[in-house]
Amino acid sequence: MPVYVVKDKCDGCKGKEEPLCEQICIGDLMTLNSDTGKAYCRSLRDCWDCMSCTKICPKGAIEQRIPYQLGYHGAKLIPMMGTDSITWTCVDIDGKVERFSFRTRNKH
Amino acid sequence: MSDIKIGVFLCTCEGEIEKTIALDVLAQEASGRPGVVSVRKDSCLCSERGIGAIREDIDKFGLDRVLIAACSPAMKTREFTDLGINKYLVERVNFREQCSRCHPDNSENATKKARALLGMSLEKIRYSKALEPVTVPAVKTALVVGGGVAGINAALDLAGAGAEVFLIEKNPHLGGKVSELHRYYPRLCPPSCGLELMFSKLESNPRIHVLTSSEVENLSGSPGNFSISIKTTSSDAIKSPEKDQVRTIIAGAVVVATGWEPFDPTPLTEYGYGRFEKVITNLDFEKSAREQGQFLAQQKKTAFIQCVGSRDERHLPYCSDVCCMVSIKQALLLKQANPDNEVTIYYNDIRTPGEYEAVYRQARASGIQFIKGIPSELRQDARGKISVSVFDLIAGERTEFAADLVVLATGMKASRGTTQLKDAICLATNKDDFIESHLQCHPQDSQREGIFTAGCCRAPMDVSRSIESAGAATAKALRYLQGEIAVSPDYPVVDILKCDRCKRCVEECPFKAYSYDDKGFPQVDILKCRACGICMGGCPLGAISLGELSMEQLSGMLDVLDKSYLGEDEPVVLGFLCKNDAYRAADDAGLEGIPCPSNLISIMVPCSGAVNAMIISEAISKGVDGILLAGCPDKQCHYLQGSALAKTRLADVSNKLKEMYLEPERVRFASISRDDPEKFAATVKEYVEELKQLGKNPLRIQ
Amino acid sequence: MNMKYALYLGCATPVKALKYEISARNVAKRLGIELVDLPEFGCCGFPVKSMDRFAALLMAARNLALAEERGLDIIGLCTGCISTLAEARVQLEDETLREKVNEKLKTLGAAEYRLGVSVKHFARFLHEDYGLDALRREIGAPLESLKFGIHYGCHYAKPSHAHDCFDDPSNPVSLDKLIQGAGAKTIDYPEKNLCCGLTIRGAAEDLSMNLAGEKLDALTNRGADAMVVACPSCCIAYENNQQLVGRKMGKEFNLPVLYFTQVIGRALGLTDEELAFEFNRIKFHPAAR
Amino acid sequence: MNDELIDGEQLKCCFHCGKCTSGCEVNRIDPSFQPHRLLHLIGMGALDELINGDAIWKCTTCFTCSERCPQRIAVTDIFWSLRALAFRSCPTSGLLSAQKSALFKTGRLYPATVLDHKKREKAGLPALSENATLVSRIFDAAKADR
Repeated sequence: MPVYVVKDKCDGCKGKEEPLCEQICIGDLMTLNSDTGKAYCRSLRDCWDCMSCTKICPKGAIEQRIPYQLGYHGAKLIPMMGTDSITWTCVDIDGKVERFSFRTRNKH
Repeated sequence: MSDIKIGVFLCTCEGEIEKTIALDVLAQEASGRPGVVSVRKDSCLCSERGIGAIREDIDKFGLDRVLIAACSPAMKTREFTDLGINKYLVERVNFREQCSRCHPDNSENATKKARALLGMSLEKIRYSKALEPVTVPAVKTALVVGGGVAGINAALDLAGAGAEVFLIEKNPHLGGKVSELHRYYPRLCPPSCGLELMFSKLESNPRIHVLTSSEVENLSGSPGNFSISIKTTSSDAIKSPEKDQVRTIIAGAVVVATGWEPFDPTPLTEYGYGRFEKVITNLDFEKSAREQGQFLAQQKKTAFIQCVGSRDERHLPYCSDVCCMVSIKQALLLKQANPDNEVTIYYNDIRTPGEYEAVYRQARASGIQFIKGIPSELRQDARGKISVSVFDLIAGERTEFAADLVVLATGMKASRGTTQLKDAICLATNKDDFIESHLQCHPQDSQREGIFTAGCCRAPMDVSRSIESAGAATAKALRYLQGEIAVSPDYPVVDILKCDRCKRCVEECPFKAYSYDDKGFPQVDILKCRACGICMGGCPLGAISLGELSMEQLSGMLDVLDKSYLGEDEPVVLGFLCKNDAYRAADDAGLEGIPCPSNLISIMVPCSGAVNAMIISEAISKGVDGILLAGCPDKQCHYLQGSALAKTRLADVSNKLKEMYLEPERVRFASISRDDPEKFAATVKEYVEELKQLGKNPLRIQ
Repeated sequence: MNMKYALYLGCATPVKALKYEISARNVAKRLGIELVDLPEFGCCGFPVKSMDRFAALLMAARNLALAEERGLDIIGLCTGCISTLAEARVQLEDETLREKVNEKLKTLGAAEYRLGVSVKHFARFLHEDYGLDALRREIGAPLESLKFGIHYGCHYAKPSHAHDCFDDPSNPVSLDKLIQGAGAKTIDYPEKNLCCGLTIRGAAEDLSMNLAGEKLDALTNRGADAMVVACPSCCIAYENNQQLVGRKMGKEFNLPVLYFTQVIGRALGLTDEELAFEFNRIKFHPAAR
Repeated sequence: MNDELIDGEQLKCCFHCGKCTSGCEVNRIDPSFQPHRLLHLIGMGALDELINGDAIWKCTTCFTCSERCPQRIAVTDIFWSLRALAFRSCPTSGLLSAQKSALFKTGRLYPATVLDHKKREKAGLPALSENATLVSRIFDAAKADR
């Protein structure tokens, strides 16, 4: 179950060349639609659900659809990045919310 | 970091601060903090004695960082700048305006807040770096674009101050619109005498190089060293070299004086300009008066219609500034040439500020009729006379006038030259196509550093104000013509190890200060940069930091802030306040004793646009209950789009919070004017109440 | 060129101005323009503007939607109707207003309006779409030696934004050009923009008569063979009321008032019956000159 | 919609140049009709006086004022709105009642008489359709959420 780009939120990273999701995607799947200026995943079935793009998107425009092995429809996994931390919000199919904060090694 | 030596100085402000805040307790605590090697309390740090004490401690303890907890950092900047230590290693903590003064009745909470502030500043100062101004070499040559009265005067003033000046003009001759005039106002003297004097001064000044029939093709480089290519098209003009020659001029500063163009009243078909022979514009009038000896004396019944096209939402929405005086001048000339001429001026409002009022009075005294009321339509009768029918608003009745000549007082619009130049050198223009400036405080600046405006390319103005504006532009330009330019080291630095070259900073910089280096990384032109930090706020990777406020400092401050400093049940609001407006308003709230909840911890930022969404997210993640991002009202933003961008970014965070099943209200933007401390206090109060209703941030660690 | 249009008659033309309707239909036929009658068309909304402006807009919108449903653009004969429909068309570009109007149209059982209709006066259509050159090629009997005073009528080109600024509102020329295309001369007179005054006939009769009289006087003095109009209301003001106006001003007028379609039709070679000259109260006898 | 035009920002932008009155053909003949003054009165809150007076009925709706107003004030439309207000406050008042009854009874401002129908038939013109209730139905729909 791959990523989903919310078109209203995506601003193509303004530079209009290589958006951040394109740069970070290890499978080289994300790219910019040159007509709309919005990002999209060019091969959904190849997505590994690594969520790198979700994490890096400055507009919060990329959502992750959780694969059924892990969650099923309705379950959500939402990252929020700080400079040296990441906070995950996990929602299971019953709507139960849990949050985890971690230090990352991004710092300085 | 282990070997840093911080000196903490606490000021009682002649006992005032200490009345509310337990400074001794805080001093005691501070002395135990890592890196702190000295703590001193003084009754007046900004006095000569106080400064002496700081210097003494710096020597005695070998301090390399100084933390001053006293009044607002916006105050006493001069006293605390030169302490014998790099000024970027001096940190100020706002104990007075934003602590003791705004919570005078709650000593306990004021002390708790002061403790939190002090802790954050101690963390921030650990990452401070010594910075020195950068000196950039600059040429002593200036370029003036436009050889009208403004451009000529700018060239003369610049050369008079010692600069080499290239004055370029797209027409084959100098003089601009002024050379088409018959008389100046208010003195009614001929423009030729002034112009000839200016021309001879230009001729005789070896530092001024005039290029006529020349236009700017493009401009690159930065202030101090602009590289401008100039194309010269024909060879028939004085001093102009060969045909179609392109040359490059290196100039430290540019003065744009591309002038104006007359509004063409043809679209106002009701007045029949172009259809009726005896309907002319004020500029046609000048031409006829100059070229036909008897023109003025021949007229018998002349009508002037004011505001033709000006103050008209369908044409020029602005007042063109000069038309009232132009018509009064022309009416007076007619009356002088033929006292029997029944000159009538149909006006809407007569605008003759300052000395010009005397001319208006003279016009009235001379028997010129002024009728308040604008004709709606002109009709030409069989004899070729123009019948003017107007409702006289003062008399309350219709009057008719059969005129021999009707002069339409048409206004000024931006010239084609301005439009061309704006494209060639990337200048912003306003909605009326004049060159955009901060009209209120920096009228002579354009939106690009090192490029200034003089005369009507900025707004409609008359000859005397054009000349004046040329002087103002010159004074501003001289900073870039001294051989070198000193730049304050506040500019942003891009960490290219983190940068992913997404170009957001390049796109969002309001001053177009970013370009790419040879590897495609963004690099800032420190001469164009105004250190607003909008790039720092926008970088998705947090790779950009300002000299005086880095991402790591902000992050560190968030880490050490005790999110329960007022107790478990009190919300903590982190305020990022822009230094030009909101922070000053907060200070004023303190000075004026407007009570403000002690739940707000404020951090001064150069612009609300400098606050990165990652910092806001991180603050929420680390348990802050609410974020208040306060900037200028949109149109007043000192950095043009800072507030607007900040709002967009905040909306993104707010959306994210909603997705996370957190309350989107935990982030808020407020527009606070510099002079509105009441609004600031009210906003904070209201927000704190709202956050109490929302309850504690679930991410706050117990 | 698509030459099939919905003919919007309004309520004055088919009752008060048969000569206009007949001549217009015959001119259109002669030029190969198909005019379709939509029996469902109702009032344009103009008279209702003085009672309920939203109701007026609804009426206009309903007519626009009707034509749109058939895939036809609208051609009209009355300047008042056309101006009202055209203005509604511009107003409805506002999405919120359009949604509100469409909601109401639904409750009335009418189709929704989706911005897909153009609205033009027949004269504007001839000038803009059919084309002056094409018209000139069809002229078989040019009206040389005739001199007409054109009365446009206020709503012919105003409000200009409603009519896409197709003609100069202060000095309109399109109708002059059509009549000149028919071979006749037109008079350029300063009173050209005067209103016929019919709309205030009920409220201020004297005023209304004075306005009409001024123009009749101006054209009579300039030796016009006839006045040419493009709106049934103006015709009522100048033709039906001509005697009354004359009596009021102490003058005797005898100025024929023709519809532009009658003039063009004549130049196209149509017969007097086809142009319904019998209905003209003040007889037009150009031959007498 | 009525109130929007009368209270709107647009009207407040009037700077009293008098171009509307200067160009008004009605004013030329009847000097008591002064559009600029009427606009000013609205601004001063004298709506009642306007609605009850006969000035607003003198406008021919020729659009000259709207067309030339430098502040783009839709003067003609404002008069229509005033008339509509007057109508709403007193639907039976003289001036509109004849028009109203024709419209509401027949759906047409100019009702077709038997003679008219015959004339049309004779001339070979299509018969006029009757949609007598349309106007009142539209009025009801427009009023529905007021």
